[in-house]
Amino acid sequence: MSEATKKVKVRFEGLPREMIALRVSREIPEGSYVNLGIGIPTLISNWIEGRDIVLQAELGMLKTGPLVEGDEADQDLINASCQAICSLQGSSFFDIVESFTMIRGGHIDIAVMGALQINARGDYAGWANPSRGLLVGNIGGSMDLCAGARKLFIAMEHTTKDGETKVVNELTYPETTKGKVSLIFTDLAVMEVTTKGLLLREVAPGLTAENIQSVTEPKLIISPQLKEIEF
Amino acid sequence: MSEATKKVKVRFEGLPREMIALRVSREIPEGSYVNLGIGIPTLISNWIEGRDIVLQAELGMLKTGPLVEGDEADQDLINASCQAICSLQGSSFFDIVESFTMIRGGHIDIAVMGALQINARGDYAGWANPSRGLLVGNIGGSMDLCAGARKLFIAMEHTTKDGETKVVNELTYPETTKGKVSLIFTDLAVMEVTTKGLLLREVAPGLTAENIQSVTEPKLIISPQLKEIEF
Amino acid sequence: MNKVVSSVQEAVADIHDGAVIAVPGFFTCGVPRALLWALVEKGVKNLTLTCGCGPLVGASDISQALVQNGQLKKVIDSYGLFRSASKGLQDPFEQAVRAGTIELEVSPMGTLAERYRAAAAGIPAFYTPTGVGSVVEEMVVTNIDANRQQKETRVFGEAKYILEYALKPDFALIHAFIGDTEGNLSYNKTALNFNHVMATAAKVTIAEVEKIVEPGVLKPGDVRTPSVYVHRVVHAERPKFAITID
Amino acid sequence: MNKVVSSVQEAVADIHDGAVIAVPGFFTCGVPRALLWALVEKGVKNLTLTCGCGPLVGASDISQALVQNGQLKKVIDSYGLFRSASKGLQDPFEQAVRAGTIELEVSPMGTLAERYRAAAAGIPAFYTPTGVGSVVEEMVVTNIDANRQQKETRVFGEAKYILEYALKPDFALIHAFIGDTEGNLSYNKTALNFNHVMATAAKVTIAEVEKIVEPGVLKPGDVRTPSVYVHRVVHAERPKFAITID
Repeated sequence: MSEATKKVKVRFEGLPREMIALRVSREIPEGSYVNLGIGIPTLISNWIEGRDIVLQAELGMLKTGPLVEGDEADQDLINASCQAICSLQGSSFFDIVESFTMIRGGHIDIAVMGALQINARGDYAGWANPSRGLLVGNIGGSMDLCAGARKLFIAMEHTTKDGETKVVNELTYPETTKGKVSLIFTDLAVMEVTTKGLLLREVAPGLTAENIQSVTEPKLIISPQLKEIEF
Repeated sequence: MSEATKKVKVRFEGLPREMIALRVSREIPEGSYVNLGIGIPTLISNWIEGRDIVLQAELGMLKTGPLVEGDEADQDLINASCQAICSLQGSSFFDIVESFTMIRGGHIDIAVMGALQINARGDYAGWANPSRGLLVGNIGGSMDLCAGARKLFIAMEHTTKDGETKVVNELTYPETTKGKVSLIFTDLAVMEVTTKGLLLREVAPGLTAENIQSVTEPKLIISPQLKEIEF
Repeated sequence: MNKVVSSVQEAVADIHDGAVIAVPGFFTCGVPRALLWALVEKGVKNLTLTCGCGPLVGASDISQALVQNGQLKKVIDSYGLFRSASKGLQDPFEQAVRAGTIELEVSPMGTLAERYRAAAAGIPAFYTPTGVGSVVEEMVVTNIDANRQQKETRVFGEAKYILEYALKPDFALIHAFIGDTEGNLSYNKTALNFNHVMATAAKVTIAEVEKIVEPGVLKPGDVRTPSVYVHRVVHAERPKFAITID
Repeated sequence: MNKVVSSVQEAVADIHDGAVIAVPGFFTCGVPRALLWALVEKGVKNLTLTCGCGPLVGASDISQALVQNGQLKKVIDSYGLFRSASKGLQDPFEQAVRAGTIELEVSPMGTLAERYRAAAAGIPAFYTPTGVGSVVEEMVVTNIDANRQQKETRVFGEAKYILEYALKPDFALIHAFIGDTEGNLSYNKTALNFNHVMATAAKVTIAEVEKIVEPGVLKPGDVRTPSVYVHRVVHAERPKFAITID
């Protein structure tokens, strides 16, 4: 797949990042232990107040609290994105080995990650952008979460700033994992990875299945219950 | 080696168990982290007061304190022999995984174990006595200590109650480990495991090298500095 | 998430015949006595108990009840028998082991600790030096001939190591000192021993706790077992027992 | 055992050219800044720094000094580069990686954590699912072609796993909150991160602590790193830094 064919012809007005995060939050059942990746996934934490959802941070904390600023910030209390946070009643601190025991051992219900590319088989690329011109990149905890979380969701923009689709037939960027993603949330659509291909379940307000297909390389299966994304 | 040939002809009056323990304690340098097995090794703890030696207990404690009795006994604070103990300033509690990380990872300087039999190559048997008529036995932490401690000492009676020598040419009891023991302390002698065989370094007061050889199967190398065990 | 259940009976309600159950405790210390008695009462059979260091020796009253009820199929432990041969001969568990009606599989204690840790951390297998130079290197040590499976070894550098596998129980029965309603646990002194790692290893972890508190009473730095590992919390009276295995 | 030394200079006195040094910290949090500055001052060269999650990104002032002094041979990390490509282009460390004058070996964070744990526990190698389905399964990921060694995989059950090896540094430089004179340590909140496991993994562990106390001040249940793992303790002022990697 050449660079040229990946360029989409039309760009659609989709959801803002905060609303993608809100939509993902609706897919997280009460009672879930969840890890949120950097980027759009982190924004999900703004939508779970009052809900029975516990967030885990790779660096060694369960039940992370909201961001804090200014004098309240404690240099010894940050989240995995290096932002000052607070603790909550029922929070716990632990070391990195315990943290990755949780992650790798199947104790986290849902991980929500960002992605550079994803295909219809649930493979995704997220750790290295070849355009940076380096053979190395930042893996962080992403591959651990892919291996260990019970469910893996992707939350991302449907296309890049340069207008290339991120939902591709074949990954051209280095894979983070293969076949683990179950749901994909973008500014334009909600898609489910099925054994037969990507099932288009929801579209952003005002868009059609044809619109989504026009910015998506794999042939989409249209859900009989196709609907607008609801919040 | 038949049972009959293992029987020693003469029995010598040796050191009491407490004095074996005292002699071992003199071989432990200041600044050592030490694990003591069940039996005579446990008695070493009576001889280290005022010395800079830290004892580790398999069940999850560093710097174990003396035994306590009666009302002072806390059912949640025991040593690895299931005796009530106390903690000291500088003690720590931890879980079993941390405990065996210490033991298996080479962090314990010296382990002192009891034995049923030992040979001149530093192999010893301690976990199962076939006379009990079972194919299974109690391994406990013994094999972990053999694998992980930097030095392994044996503290035991030289002969069994039935008058059989425990210092044999070939083990007839199931091995705990092979080739790891460096020093052997008995009621009759102190012997060092060398590449050439057992080096007799010390004898109990009143005994001769010939006396020790007569209750020992392997041919002993007599140290030119052979002396009486001193305390 | 409120994980408190109102009785030990309710806490063990879904433990089924044939379950593999992790039982912590180092001899007498840190044994989940209330949950084990609930298991006796429930009468489920064909159980495999995976231990660490002799909780059935330390809580021989419970062991005796389980054996006499015919509930045990197998025990895995590093120290499953009384030290004293004469006491062992009178022990119903040892008698059953001798008769071959209960299997006793014996392993080094640290290997058991590490096998639980591996199960908790998604590690299917690891290499260890422990047991090299003994029968543990060659086969699984058990009283049942047919189950003496061969072990695999491999040399790294100049030393030989044994390949050991994760041990993942269906249930863990845990004894903690303080637990909050969300399932955060802390332990008292050496009663910690195998409790934490078993809580992390099992598919379902059930904790009896001496004090149930509201979230926030246990400070974040004082939690030893974070709530994610714990599925049910039940209050149990502080157990009373003699500190001895003799 | 009194393990207190009087200065960071004395604490790092035996760190030699070519040493492999574990550096904890999660970005800005829990980085042993005083000991690292002592390393800069000492000027030892040809160092390999084994990290966990971006302490050289979080303490970029120190990274810059080490690179400009020509002290680094290699860094192992899961997150060694600035997220922003434009910031990266201006970073002396990334420039050296691009030029091939410093090696950067990248690994999943949990695999690094586990490799330190394995070194601490005497485990030469273990199997993990992390990285399967990526280049991590096939080879060591590094900017130096010659060092892209092949990885070994094996199937257990129905899944594929990667064989990963223990990572044992010569030294670990640790930042703790409270340390007693015997070397028992405790940490503050998320500043714990990689500090404990690196303390257990290294041949020699040197801890900078914000408060040095007498034995007994830290209660036995509050010790996070038991003294056996810690060889030297030195006082260091509470570090000041901005909480950001941008």
